[in-house]
Amino acid sequence: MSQAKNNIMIETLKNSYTPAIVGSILLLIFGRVLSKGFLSINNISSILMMTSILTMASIAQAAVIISGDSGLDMSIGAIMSMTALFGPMIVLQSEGASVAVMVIAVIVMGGMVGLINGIGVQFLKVVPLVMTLIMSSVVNGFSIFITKGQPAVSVNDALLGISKQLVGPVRILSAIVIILLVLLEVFFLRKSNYGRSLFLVGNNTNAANLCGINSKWVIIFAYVFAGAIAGLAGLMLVGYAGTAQMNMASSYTMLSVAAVVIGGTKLTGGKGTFIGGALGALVLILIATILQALNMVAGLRSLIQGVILIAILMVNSRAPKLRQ
Amino acid sequence: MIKGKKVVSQSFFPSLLLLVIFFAIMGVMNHGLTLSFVKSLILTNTPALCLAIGVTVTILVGGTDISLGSIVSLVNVVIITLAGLGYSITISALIGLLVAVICGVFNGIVIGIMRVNPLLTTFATSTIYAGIALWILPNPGGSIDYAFAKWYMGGLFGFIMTPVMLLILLVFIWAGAIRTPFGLKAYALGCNEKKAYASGINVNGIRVLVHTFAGLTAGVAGICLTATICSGSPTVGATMSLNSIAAAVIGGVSLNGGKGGIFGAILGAGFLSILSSIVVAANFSSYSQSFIKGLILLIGVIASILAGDKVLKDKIKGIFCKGGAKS
Amino acid sequence: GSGDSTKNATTESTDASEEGFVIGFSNGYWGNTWRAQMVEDFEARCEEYKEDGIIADYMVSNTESDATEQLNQINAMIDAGVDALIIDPVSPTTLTSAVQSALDKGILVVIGSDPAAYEGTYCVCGNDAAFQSILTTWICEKLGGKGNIVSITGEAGVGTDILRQDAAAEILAKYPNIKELASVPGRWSETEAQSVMSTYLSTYDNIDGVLTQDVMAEGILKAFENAGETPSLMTGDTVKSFLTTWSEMDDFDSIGVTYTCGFICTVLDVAVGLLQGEELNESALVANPYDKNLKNTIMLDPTYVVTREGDQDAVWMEGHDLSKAITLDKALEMVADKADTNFLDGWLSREEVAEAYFK
Amino acid sequence: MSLEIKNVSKHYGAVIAIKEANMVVNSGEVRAILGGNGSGKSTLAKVISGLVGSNSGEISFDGVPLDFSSPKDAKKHQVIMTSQELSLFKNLTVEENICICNLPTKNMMTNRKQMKERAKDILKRMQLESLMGKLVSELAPNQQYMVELAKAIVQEPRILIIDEITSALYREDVEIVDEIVSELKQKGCIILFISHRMAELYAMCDSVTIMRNGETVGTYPIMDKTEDEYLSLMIGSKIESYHGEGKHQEKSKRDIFMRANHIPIPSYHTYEMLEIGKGEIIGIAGLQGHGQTDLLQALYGGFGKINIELDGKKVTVKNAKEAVSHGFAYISGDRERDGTFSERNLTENLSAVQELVKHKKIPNAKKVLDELHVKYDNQNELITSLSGGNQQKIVVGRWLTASPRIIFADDPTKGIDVNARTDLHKEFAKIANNGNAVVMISSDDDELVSITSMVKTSKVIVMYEGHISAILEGNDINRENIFAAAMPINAIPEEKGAREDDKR
Ligand SMILES: Nc1ncnc2c1ncn2[C@@H]1O[C@H](COP(=O)(O)OP(=O)(O)OP(=O)(O)O)[C@@H](O)[C@H]1O
Ligand SMILES: Nc1ncnc2c1ncn2[C@@H]1O[C@H](COP(=O)(O)OP(=O)(O)OP(=O)(O)O)[C@@H](O)[C@H]1O
Ligand SMILES: O[C@@H]1[C@H](O)[C@H](O)CO[C@H]1O
Ligand SMILES: [Mg+2]
Ligand SMILES: [Mg+2]
Repeated sequence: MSQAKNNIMIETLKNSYTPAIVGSILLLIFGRVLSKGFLSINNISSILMMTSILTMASIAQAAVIISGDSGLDMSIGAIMSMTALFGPMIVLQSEGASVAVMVIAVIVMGGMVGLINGIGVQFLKVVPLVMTLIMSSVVNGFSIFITKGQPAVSVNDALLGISKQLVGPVRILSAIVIILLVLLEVFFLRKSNYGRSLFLVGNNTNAANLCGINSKWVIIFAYVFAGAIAGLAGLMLVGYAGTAQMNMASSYTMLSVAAVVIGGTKLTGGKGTFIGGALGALVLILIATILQALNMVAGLRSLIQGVILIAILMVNSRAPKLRQ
Repeated sequence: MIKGKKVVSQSFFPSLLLLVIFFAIMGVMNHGLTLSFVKSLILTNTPALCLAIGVTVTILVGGTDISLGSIVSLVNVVIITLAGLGYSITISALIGLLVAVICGVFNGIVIGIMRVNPLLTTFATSTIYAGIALWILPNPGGSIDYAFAKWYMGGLFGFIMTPVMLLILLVFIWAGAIRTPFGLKAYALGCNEKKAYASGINVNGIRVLVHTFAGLTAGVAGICLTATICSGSPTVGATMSLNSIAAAVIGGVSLNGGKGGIFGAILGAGFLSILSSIVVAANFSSYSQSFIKGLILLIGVIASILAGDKVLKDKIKGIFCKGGAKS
Repeated sequence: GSGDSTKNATTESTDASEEGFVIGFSNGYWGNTWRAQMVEDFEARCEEYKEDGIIADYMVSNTESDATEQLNQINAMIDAGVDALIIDPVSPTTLTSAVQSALDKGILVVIGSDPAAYEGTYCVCGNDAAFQSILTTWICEKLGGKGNIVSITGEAGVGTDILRQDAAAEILAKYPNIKELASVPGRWSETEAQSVMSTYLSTYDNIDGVLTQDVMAEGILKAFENAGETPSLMTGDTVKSFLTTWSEMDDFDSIGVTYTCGFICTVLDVAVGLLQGEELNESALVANPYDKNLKNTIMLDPTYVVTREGDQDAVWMEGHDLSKAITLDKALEMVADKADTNFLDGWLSREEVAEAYFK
Repeated sequence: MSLEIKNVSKHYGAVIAIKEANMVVNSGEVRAILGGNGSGKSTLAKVISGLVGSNSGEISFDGVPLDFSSPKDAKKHQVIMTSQELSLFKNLTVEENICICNLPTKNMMTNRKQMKERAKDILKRMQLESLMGKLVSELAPNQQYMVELAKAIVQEPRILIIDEITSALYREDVEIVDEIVSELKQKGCIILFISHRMAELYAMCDSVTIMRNGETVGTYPIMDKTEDEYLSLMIGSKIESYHGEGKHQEKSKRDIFMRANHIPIPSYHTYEMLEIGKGEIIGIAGLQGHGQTDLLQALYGGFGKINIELDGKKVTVKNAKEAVSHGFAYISGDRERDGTFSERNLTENLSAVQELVKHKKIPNAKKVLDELHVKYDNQNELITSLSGGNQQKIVVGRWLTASPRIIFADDPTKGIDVNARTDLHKEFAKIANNGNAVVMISSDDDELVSITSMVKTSKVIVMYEGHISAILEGNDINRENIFAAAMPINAIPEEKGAREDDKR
């Protein structure tokens, strides 16, 4: 009996979320020690906002990583930048309606890029890292080509409204993302037939194929999904920022990978969670924010950021020993 | 070493083809290639070629390294700073090289001994190395004796340029290394880590060595770059890392490890360099340039993968000579 | 015949105008609207010259801060036989080899828009020091020489940012009672700046003003808005959307100084003039910002300084006679038919350039 | 000189893999280790060879304690193990693989010439010289297992542990293994031989240690007990094995269930036809790599569109998904590649087909696991925490729950212990008897003889170079006939012409 209890204890401790949660708490305490206002509603609220956007990016990234076959989406930042540019250009009579159409449009746009990624990876056999890396330069090039580098973007008030306070530190954007996160995790990833197939395909494509699962399309859809979610994230980003810039989201690509891994997902595929990615995103944003609060030269800041990241990875994401 | 007929079946063949084709296009567009153009091409791109070699060896053992660009920045900053403090160029360059090797060893230790994922490790260390570079030299600037550039642009026997010598040196070191038992073991490790361990292969040791060598290539790249720009720029290598991976893949190196070699990576990097020039020479409208460049790159990669993939090739053949199997 | 183009230019200008020059422009960064507008300005000006038959063709290349790629692009242009190279450098120190091979071939090299110091070249660039001095003096003066400010700078390690930070430091030194609480890079990004400002707002409760550069103003405003606070003083920007927001905020004061995209037209004018064999006024050339011993630089002062009052005699305008103080309303009028992301722009006419800089 | 294992225990988390194992093996002795799936055989092998650490106990050789920190360490002491999962590198050649653990050098460089010679020597002994220079990825599974053995032999073991490599081998391969084992034995090498095939154990081994639930329950001279007695010791209760020879029903008319007239065998560029009757079990025999797997794959849509007649109706099968929708099942013995989802738990592995492809529920997963006698801790553990044989049972169970109409099985009992294998045969027979069909490849001719005797209509087809070289029915189904058909003596000179003829 106590053996069983012990097991449950060990299971909980081994839960892949634990390090990220513990890390976040430590960072919050550390932040509070450094600056009085760190835990102010406003700051928490702003941290949540930034976390929300990175969370969206990490959901996209996680889907592709889970799909296996060295899946990685290096075009997430580019897709986000693209939809941040083009999304707000949609103008209808009512602002609300515009936003509704924007949401659909950015999902479609992102999904299209994802589809090309997926086809490249599955049919043309280009390695995901390279396919998506090149697609990211194609997408950036496309944005410049179409807008001539001069996007006519003015973000409408309805879209800007995502920064409005809801309850306590939670603003509309964070609320949407949290709800979306849970829905996607539970009903898309864990419960849906698609999500379950995704895990199997990501784990062993060959076996999944023999089971009658069409792994090609399952993987392609993972890229489409990632593109669509990244598209949505881009729209959120521009709503949050209020203005659009070329390449404004380029840093989200690697950050999303880091968030997913810190959240306990292995890069080898077939395994992982969206919620973990969200926690990873929180950790990364907390680190960045704390470092902003410390007044130091830029080089040192970047150095410390890297060291913290390495430390987290060493504590959290080591591969199991070869010898058991 | 490589027999003529066999070249076609080598994994680097597609990249060789791409490179030749694009050189030809460049030649046609500019009514012949001038010696000075080729010379500047070599002078400018040797750092990129070095990194392609470095990243390739890490990919071969199933890893990767995206911190090499930051190491290049760091080496550049170290050399310029030391030269500014009055050290001789030689000493400065050697210390720069040493720093690069240390960075490589550090990557190797975290990846090999601490068993952290290589992509993320080097993402984190790239932040660290770039941070240190920026910390040492917050402002671009400083200068170094022009003799350094002269040395770099000059060469042995008048025609073998220094950068080519340096590249050959790196190629030799690696080619030598893979002819020792280390080489086969590295390829084995790239194929399957668990089996490598079960076969008594020193997994940690190989990873550390490989990243050390990658550090060395970044060091040489840093020296070359410094000789090209003769000045310090703390962010100069930032964009180089991902390019080098693309170069490796175009050169037929499998990102899953165990397949390909540095020769392909060099050709791949060569292709990328000539591509930048071609897009300019073709004088596309500035807004379409990056789009077109991306598309060419995509087509190039797909072409090189198709050329190397027997199954796909057969499929395509099958489409063209229909009925071969059926009637 | 690229080997002797300089000679061509100086001696046979009539010949050149028959055939026309070939101009190459290598732009080292391509990630924001400011740069896009600059390239647009450049191409428009080139088209004018083309119509006049002065230039035969022009080439433009862009890179995303990739120093090696910029060198490749420049080499390709050299090989394609350009008569002059205009370079907006990735970094002020990465051009040595390319400049050398251009000069070896007798190609005119003009470093443009952002400065860099190379022997044998000309440099026609925005005056970052003037730009930032005006902003910094303005905020110090508006605070009455006393108060706490926070700084949000550009991108660490980038030349422009460093020149600007140096200028700001110099001015701040003159106001001992102004305290800079903190300085963090906003990386010329709205979102990064917004995040930095949010952190500032939760870390400090005594911020009297925000000192920043261009591009980031709206992100900073959003941080205030999200915190439910209103900024009172902040150095701003001249992008249309910011100017509009500013004009709608009553208790808020700001200033916009142009680091004008259109400078590139002047760079081109100077390059063409030199190709045509004209000579620069000795007085036009000043020391390069990166090398005090190299007198090869034409410094372009900010074209416009936008404040509510548009006061040309204000303290911050002292010593910046070539910059024009205009009112916010005037500025809005000037960008009225432009896209929201457009910067307040402007350039000297060819005649003005000839007048100001050539003999 | 003897290897002594004293009270060795190993647990993985809460799972106890070996519990106080004891044995003594003398120099020159070939010791069989026999036990059900998950009884701890592989784990014991891994502990001895340094691949995993033990939790307690002592291992000594010649009275000197062996406590290896890694396989490398063990190899230094010439303690070598072949792995059930293979330890070969597909990107390297056969000779490189063989020598990788101990590469000869000359002036620090790999001495390729000497490496080739070494590999050639050993391959010659194994009659596999033709493999020289090939990449391991080009080899058939049985050849890979032989190379795995060669890789071990070349290290000149003093203690050699052979973990189930023969389960993928054909009779003639096994004979070679037998020879090599006797040679080593002569040199005084200690050999631990793990296998589920009783015939081999009787032929090669001197003594046997029985393992059950991680414990060593006894050691006997191999000839002391009958197969059934050993089986009972393994299981812990009395049990009898089943042999099919001579028990087959006479040829009878069958209702055609499925017919395929044009089945491509890509490895040989040939085509074959096959008729499957209702309630029939078809065994496919032949030397490894003569197109058996291709035949099954093709019927399952593995090589693109194939036209078949099912229940008298013409249908096409384009891919596995369609095959599944027609009620086909495909069970592969290559677990790692085709079977298990290593990062997922037992339930997920079990429900892949029924829930995700057929969109039906599995009402009681636990019941399925218990019926198959899977040895597991809880349903939410990863499948990799099960022993090889138990993993395979889950792969089989995945298809059994989907109530298939035709099962295509490629060596489905690979690595499954004797007892479980009989259970599985019974399951297959039950399915066939319900009006469905089973087409099954096995590398073990005995197995085919047994299973085909369990139903009313059955046949064994034997393949040779991409063709069906014989169809055996009724009492013609026996080991001798299968063996004869698998190597048609006079077929060799005519092979080319015959192949051409068959291209319709
Ligand atoms: N499978 C392996 N392959 C190669 N080297 C290994 C392997 N397992 C362990 N090592 C190395 O052997 C040395 C000692 O191993 P040991 O098991 O004591 O590691 P450890 O220090 O306990 O690791 P941990 O940090 O996980 O506690 C370490 O350098 C370790 O990296
Ligand atoms: N890596 C592992 N993690 C957890 N449990 C494991 C692991 N490997 C083996 N086990 C457990 O240890 C026990 C013994 O497994 P082992 O592989 O030694 O069995 P075996 O006798 O070789 O079986 P088989 O005949 O099926 O190969 C099994 O219960 C298995 O579930
Ligand atoms: O794009 C940047 C910024 O807008 C800055 O204001 C000046 O330099 C340009 O390079
Ligand atoms: Mg330990
Ligand atoms: Mg086993």
